[in-house]
Amino acid sequence: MTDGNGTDGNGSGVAVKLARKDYQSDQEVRWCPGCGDYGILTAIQLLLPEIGIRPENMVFVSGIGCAARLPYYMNTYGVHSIHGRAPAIATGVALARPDLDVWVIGGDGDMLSIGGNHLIHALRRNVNLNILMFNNQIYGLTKGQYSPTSEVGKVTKSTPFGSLDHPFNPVSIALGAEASFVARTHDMDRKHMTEMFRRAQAHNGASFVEVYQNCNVFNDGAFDTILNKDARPDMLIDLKHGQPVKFGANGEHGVVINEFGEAKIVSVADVGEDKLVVHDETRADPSLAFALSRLAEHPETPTPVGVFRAVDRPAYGVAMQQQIAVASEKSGPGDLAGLLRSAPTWTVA
Amino acid sequence: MTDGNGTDGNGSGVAVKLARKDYQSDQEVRWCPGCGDYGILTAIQLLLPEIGIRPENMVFVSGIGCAARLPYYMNTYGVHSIHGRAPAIATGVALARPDLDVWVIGGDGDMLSIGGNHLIHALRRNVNLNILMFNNQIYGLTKGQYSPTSEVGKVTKSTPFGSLDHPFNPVSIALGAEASFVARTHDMDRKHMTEMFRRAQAHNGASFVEVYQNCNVFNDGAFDTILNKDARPDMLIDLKHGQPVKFGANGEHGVVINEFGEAKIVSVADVGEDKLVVHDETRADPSLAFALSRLAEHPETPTPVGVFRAVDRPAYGVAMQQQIAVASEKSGPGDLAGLLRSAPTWTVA
Amino acid sequence: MTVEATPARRVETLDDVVIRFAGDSGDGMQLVGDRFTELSAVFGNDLATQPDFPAEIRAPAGTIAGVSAFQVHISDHDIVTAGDSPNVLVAMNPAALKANVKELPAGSTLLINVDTFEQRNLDKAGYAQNPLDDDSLAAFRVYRVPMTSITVEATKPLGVKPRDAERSKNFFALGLICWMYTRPTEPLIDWIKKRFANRPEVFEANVAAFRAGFNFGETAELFDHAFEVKPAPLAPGEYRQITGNVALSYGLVAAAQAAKLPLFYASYPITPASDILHELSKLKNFGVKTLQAEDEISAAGIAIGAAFAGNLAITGTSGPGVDLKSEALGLAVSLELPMIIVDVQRGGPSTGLPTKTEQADLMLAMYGRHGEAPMPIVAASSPSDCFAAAFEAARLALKYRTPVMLLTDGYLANGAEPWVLPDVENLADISVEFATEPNHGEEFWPYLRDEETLARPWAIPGTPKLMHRVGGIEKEDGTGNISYDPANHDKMTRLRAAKIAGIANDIPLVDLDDPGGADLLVLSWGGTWGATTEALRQVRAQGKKAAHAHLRHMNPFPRDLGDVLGRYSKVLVPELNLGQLSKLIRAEYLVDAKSYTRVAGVPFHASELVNEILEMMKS
Amino acid sequence: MTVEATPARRVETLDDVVIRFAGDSGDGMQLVGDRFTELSAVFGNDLATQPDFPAEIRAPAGTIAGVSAFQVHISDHDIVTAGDSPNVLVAMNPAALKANVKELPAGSTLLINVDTFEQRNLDKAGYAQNPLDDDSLAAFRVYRVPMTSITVEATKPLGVKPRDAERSKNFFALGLICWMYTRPTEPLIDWIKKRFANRPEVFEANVAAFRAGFNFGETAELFDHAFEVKPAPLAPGEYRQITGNVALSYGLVAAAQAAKLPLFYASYPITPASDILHELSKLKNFGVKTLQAEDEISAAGIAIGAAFAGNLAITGTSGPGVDLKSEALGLAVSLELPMIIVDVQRGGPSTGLPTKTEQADLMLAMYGRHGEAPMPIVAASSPSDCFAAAFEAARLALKYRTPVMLLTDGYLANGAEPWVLPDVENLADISVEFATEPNHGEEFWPYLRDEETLARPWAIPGTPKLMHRVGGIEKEDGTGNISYDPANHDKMTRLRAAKIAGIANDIPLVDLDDPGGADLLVLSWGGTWGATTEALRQVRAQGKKAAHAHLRHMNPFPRDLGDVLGRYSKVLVPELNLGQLSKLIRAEYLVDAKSYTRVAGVPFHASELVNEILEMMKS
Ligand SMILES: Cc1ncc(C[n+]2csc(CCOP(=O)(O)OP(=O)(O)O)c2C)c(N)n1
Ligand SMILES: Cc1ncc(C[n+]2csc(CCOP(=O)(O)OP(=O)(O)O)c2C)c(N)n1
Ligand code: SF4
Ligand code: SF4
Ligand SMILES: [Mg+2]
Ligand SMILES: [Mg+2]
Repeated sequence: MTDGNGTDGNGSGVAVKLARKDYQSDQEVRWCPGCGDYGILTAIQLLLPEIGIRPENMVFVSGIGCAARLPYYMNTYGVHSIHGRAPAIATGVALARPDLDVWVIGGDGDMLSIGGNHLIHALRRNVNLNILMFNNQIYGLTKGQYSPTSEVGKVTKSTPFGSLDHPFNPVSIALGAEASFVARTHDMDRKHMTEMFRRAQAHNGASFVEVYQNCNVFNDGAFDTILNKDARPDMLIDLKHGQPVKFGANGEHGVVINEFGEAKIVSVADVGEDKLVVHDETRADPSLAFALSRLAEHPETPTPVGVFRAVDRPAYGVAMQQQIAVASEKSGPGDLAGLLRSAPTWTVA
Repeated sequence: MTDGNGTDGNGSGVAVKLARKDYQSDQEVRWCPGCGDYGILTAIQLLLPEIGIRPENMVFVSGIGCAARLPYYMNTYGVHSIHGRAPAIATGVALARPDLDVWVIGGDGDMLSIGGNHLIHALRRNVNLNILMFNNQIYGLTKGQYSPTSEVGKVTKSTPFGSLDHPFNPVSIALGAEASFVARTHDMDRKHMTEMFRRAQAHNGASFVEVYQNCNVFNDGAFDTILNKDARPDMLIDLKHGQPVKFGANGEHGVVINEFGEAKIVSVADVGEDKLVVHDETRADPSLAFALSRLAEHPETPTPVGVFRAVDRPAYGVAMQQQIAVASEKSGPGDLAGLLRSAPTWTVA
Repeated sequence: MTVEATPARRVETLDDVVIRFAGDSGDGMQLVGDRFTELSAVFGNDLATQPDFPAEIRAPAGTIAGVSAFQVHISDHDIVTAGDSPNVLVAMNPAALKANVKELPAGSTLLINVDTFEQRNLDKAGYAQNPLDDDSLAAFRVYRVPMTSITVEATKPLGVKPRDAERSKNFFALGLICWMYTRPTEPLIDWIKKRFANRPEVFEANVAAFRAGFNFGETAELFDHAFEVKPAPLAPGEYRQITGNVALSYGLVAAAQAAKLPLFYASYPITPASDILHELSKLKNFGVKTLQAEDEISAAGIAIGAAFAGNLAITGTSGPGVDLKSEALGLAVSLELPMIIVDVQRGGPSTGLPTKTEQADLMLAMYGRHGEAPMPIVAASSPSDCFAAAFEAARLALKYRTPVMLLTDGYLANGAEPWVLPDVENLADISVEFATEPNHGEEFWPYLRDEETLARPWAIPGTPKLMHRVGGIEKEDGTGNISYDPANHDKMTRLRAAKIAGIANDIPLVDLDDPGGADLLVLSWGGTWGATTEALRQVRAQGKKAAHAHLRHMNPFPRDLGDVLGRYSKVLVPELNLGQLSKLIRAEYLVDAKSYTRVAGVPFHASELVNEILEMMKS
Repeated sequence: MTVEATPARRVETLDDVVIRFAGDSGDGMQLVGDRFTELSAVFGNDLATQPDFPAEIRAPAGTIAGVSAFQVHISDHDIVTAGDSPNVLVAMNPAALKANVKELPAGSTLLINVDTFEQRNLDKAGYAQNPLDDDSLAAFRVYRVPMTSITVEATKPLGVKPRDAERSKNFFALGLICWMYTRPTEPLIDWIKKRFANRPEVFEANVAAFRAGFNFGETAELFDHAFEVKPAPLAPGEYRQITGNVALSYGLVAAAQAAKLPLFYASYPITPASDILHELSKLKNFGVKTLQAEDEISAAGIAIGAAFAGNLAITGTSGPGVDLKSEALGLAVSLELPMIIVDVQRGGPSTGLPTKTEQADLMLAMYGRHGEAPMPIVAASSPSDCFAAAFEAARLALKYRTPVMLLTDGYLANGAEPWVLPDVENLADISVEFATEPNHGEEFWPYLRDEETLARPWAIPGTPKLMHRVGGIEKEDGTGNISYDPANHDKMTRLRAAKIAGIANDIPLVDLDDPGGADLLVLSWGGTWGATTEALRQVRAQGKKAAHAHLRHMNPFPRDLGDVLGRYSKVLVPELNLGQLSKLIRAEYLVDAKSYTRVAGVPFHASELVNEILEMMKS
């Protein structure tokens, strides 16, 4: 992650404040009208000038899918790669150039189906990547097959009789994969998205953000039960570090941890405020984050959004640099002629 | 999973009890002298006659690695496939033929590195497989590179300056992947192994068993701190369903769940027996199992073995059969001539 | 009552016509294209169609990228292509006009929905000025029809809101075309009724729009007469229309029945192969098992497992997926298990042009695995031929215990044509015996081969006494035990090669179409059959002599291919790649084949092949 | 004091000798083989070695599968192979004898550790009866030496326990061989000292064993005299021994320095390529970054990312890994980024023979990607040549912004030979310029090509004003924006092909070795250089005329290859596959090349090639 001063010293000496347009490419944005991806793109493009890293120091890497088209719309460096491989390619960029700010964009199929292995390994390695997974619980680009996050029994083109697969809970699998930063947000709340993306970018190491995103063509309203305006107070649990986990219009619902370490929803009136679990993103042990992640069995039950986990762990790229620095320190800069002579030599006159 | 009657009706009408030799192939077992794999093989070959499924109804599928050689030594059907793909190939076998008892054997590299994606998807789908992962925290067959379960800083052929990758906790990742059965055992205790394998086989759906295995050539003693005879009482936490989680020669150590849902080791004397968490494999919510899995950050700390989680969920193969049965019920057996005429037809005389 | 052409009206008869419906993705062009095709099929024309989807998810309405088109070729004689270029273009908006007009030959007809030609749409299409106002369309017969407004008018009585009413304008266009080409209208109205049974208002609106279009043709002074294309004298039989992907799916089902085996299809969605998965997943009552895997490698692995377990196992994908399956296919070659890999080829390399067609995976099918890993290759030549090709692939896979690569392409997959329904009662029996007994004294040797086919026994789990292990490490000839013996490896490598090469004795000779006296041979394969065949018809129509051979088996080749090639002084190989088949036959037979290639994501035009052939005859 | 040959003793001089040390995996044969090789190198012989590991993890001691061997060829003249078969076999146990004796020509020498020839070992080796008791070894000069017991005796004074003492028996064998071939002993003793510095007891035991072996030769009546192989008149220069994998690793480091770029090597372990990862991971102080990825696909992806970011990016593997990388390599072709893929070929298909050598991935390198995805291919011809081949691969990748396939094989990877150290001060400058400014007015067009090379600009992140997006979808010529335009796709496909084909103008002409008057040309490539060269020497030694051309560039071919082939009436292409290069040149040049193939996991014997060449001359 590079530090930006929020200004673009354009040679002229006069510092010019970066603006949204500095991050917008000349390519026409092409998603279906009404697609949730538009809102996410906007949130990103409005946030970046604030963060102030110059466009040339940013790289957006994606796989294939509707979500994965996003890099084309960013006036940064970008790679629209192949299906599922973005986390690997981005790892190469980030490790080759720790000075860059590297973002990974993809859908639920791209990152959890074909790309699942690269994702979990990037997370455990803690490569310095900002990974945004747009979860619309469907394959959009290929016109509507179920995805690893689709609920059981989902009727799609490839499952006319309903799907049989138990879905992944993206937050749970990320935590199981030793992720150091895990958050969830949704395309209906730009303010919240912006905050999550800001946090993800600021985190050293791999940050994983699940973004609930509406595919209004092939899976419209997948998140309505929790996201429509009236439902939200009772269905969205906004996690806040250091605060008791409460929700509801008047905070009437809360979350407690039972004797089995499970997060349970209770009425605050019944149990009393002090029994509520106080959220702590920074626990070394991911158990609390994991327990909270189970509240969203599927988006019909109250669902936590916000930062589940944010702990410090050496970023892979930094550690890699250090090893090189230490080695060069110890053995001096590499001497090729010497290297060739690292085995016994003899001379023929 | 097939039911066996434990007898081999060899045409003669006389029922012959199945014995170890019925499961031993004629191939000479070839692992390094002293390898932990020998003990695991023995445990399996001694257990199978007890379970009594006839050898011809069993299939052992493996990828590539030392562990993956095991199928050659079983007088059953077997596929020694390619690196990482065993869970996928076994899925094909199990879904094509739900009547068979299918086992998947592989190492930590085979299943968590190159094969990670197939493993987590087999687990979430709950395909009826008995998956045994021999975890020696090293690549044995390729002569000693670190693996996804190797501790940070491990010096190996490919990491002469020490590895940088934060390892996976196999039990945690399996739980994060929605596994319905997860257990851990080790190659030093045949009785315990046998019990875990028996449970795994009996489970409907995907069962995942992590087996700590000593590679005495490339990673000797990786588990000594917890497995050597004197250490075991204080370092192995034997999980027992329905019982408080206790360990130590005289049960002096115990495990409690704190207010953050984290499993913590305590002195029973200090907290009192009744504060200890009572293990329950069958919780619908995997949070308890996950919390317990975190006790084994790496095998220097007291490490739980036994069954972490065992819950009922429809096995994929069964559900698939049902869909077919229902459809045939509803639309009658497929009529090809009719199918060809599912679109308007016209006749040219 | 239904619309009837007044007997009085004058009607001009045509041999054939090529119509292209073009509009915005949202305008329902594929739908009306399909309807018109079906009407014409039932009417008895021969026909061929070619849809052209935008590659974008859904590009912004009104833009060029958002244009969706459907071309249909109807005729009173046997045809083999959807036509090089349309005689009639229906353009629902400026973008549709701009995107398609350049392919229109002078003199052809343009039906334009003038309502859409206002500034916003012209800008989106990138028209500096309105093409209706300048003479840029002078070369065409242009009909300006206010399709939207008339549709809205026609549906008002039904109380449909204008915004909804507009949606029916595609049926207006269809009605107009149906009048122009005197199509029967009842079947269409019945279809609308069925389709929108549970949405009566939509049904009524569409019918009203359709009739309005039909009547517009009838009453407007615009058209001095209509046309007709008489039924074609097709071979007798029961026909239906079918696309390549559906035909392929049915071919697999037929093969499974003929082999008396359960069908297992494992796949990961990818354009243009996904529809095979969609189609087969509907057929649960056929006992068909389908699985959407987590990726292509898994799908290939699942198929291998299902094959080992005794199913007819198939995995289908397109180029990128074949890349990923390479290692697993090498295993399948080494395990010598029956299995089919379907590659619906699309534009490459990499993501390339996902919705376009190409033939550039032939070399991948031949050589896309490390080591010596030969595999038979079968290629389909037309949409309906995908049925027979799939059946043949299954026959070879089962008989020779080998993975077989089945090549189709985006054009075949989505294109449609009439198809004489095969007699499913008399499908060839392609069933094979599972091994049931030890084959070497008391022992079972999994690699003890059949002398004739060199196929190894297929012993499936559950069979007593035949327990065995197979793997990717080199196996001892016969026993199948791991063997590192050098001589054995050389022997097994040559045995695997000989087994596949031997298939040449089990496939038909080159089907050669030579009018006699030709010294030029056109050698084609796969999806270019239609364009090549049409080109040769035109060449011969000019009294020129040229022979044609079209290949179904790409590996091994028919055993007489070398002789056949030897008989001609000139060999032309047209391909939608940079000359892959041509390389193979040059290497195999040392013939100086000339390759004509185009890699534009679209089928050949018969005309360009005609020119090429005539050129080559001159030289 | 050190052991000295008594001046008096008789010594017979030989031109060259081939010695094979064979024993159990646990017996340390590779170690003594290496030692003997180094002694001979420093002594000034020319030499070549060929280790032969068991494929098993560690097969049971005493079994055939557990036998590990090391063959070394030393001579007083320039040699190019490790020798077809040994003149001297050291057999440490019955299994070692059984596994190797069949390759021994009559009259050769056998040094047998008789202590191990008791029943248990004979059984394990599968000897019905003791070969020392029957006449099965009659054809050889057999020396029965109680190596174990003498070693134990010799080390007793040091108070070493017998079980430990036995371990030193390999040094006894080495001592004996050193006496037989009059090698200098000091360097060896110094080496033992260094190696076991912190385990004095082991050091002493090994030295004692070594001396015992040397003295045994000196004093035992067995041998009537010793031999010597004089130094070879090698080209002057500073020499070292090097294996292919190490040479390749150093070649990459050298290329990175010559290109002034950081080196990034991403790989997943696989035999026989793993040592490249091991070697490079030691070089952190060279700024070399290495990453052990979760699989080969990831490794390829990481390399692509590193290349985009401006590093010299390499991913290395063997056949199965290349299969898996196929899709990613297609992306690299489409992105037109510089990158190297190393394929250390091993026996295939599938897992095949992991520790054996083969040349069967050439077609995979050429065609193993869907669509038209051409890639340059460079092949190394000897262990030390891997250095130059790696450097050349880097030069082409950087200059033409393309992935380059670098082919070596298991034989080159593990084989060793003396190597004249290159002058690293004067390495060719292969650095390229990153783009720094807009190249189209105010805009930056990532696909605006260099007219001469057709390479596109390499603009790396961090460069102001050059922000751009690249992807696998077809790109508009110049701008690189997504384009579905048919004509553009055809153009880009041909441009990508032309760029690679154009490299032919930037590589050397065929290096043809023709003594004059030959009408037979032997065309070889890659790791068979040694055997082919030796074969031609032998053929010419018989006064016969034959020409030899060995290829380094497999795609594109040298631009004069067609002419060269045309000059010979007979072309023989020997390959360790079923004729892959021969297919390529037949297709390209329509020459009726005859292919001679062997797919046994082992290098060619010069002798078999000699026979083949002579046969072909007759015909
Ligand atoms: C190797 C490969 N396999 C399959 C595909 C086809 N494909 C493209 S995107 C996609 C999945 C899209 O779903 P998702 O990742 O959730 O993204 P979304 O479109 O929903 O945003 C698939 C299967 C491909 N392009 N490459
Ligand atoms: C595609 C592919 N990549 C790499 C290899 C090389 N390889 C074989 S086994 C293995 C890993 C072995 O480690 P593990 O899976 O832990 O098994 P173990 O030997 O430790 O039992 C590797 C990298 C291979 N055979 N195939
Ligand atoms: S298909 Fe769905 S996800 Fe894709 S662009 Fe359209 S609405 Fe968005
Ligand atoms: S290398 Fe290790 S794991 Fe493999 S067989 Fe030897 S001891 Fe066992
Ligand atoms: Mg999605
Ligand atoms: Mg391991």
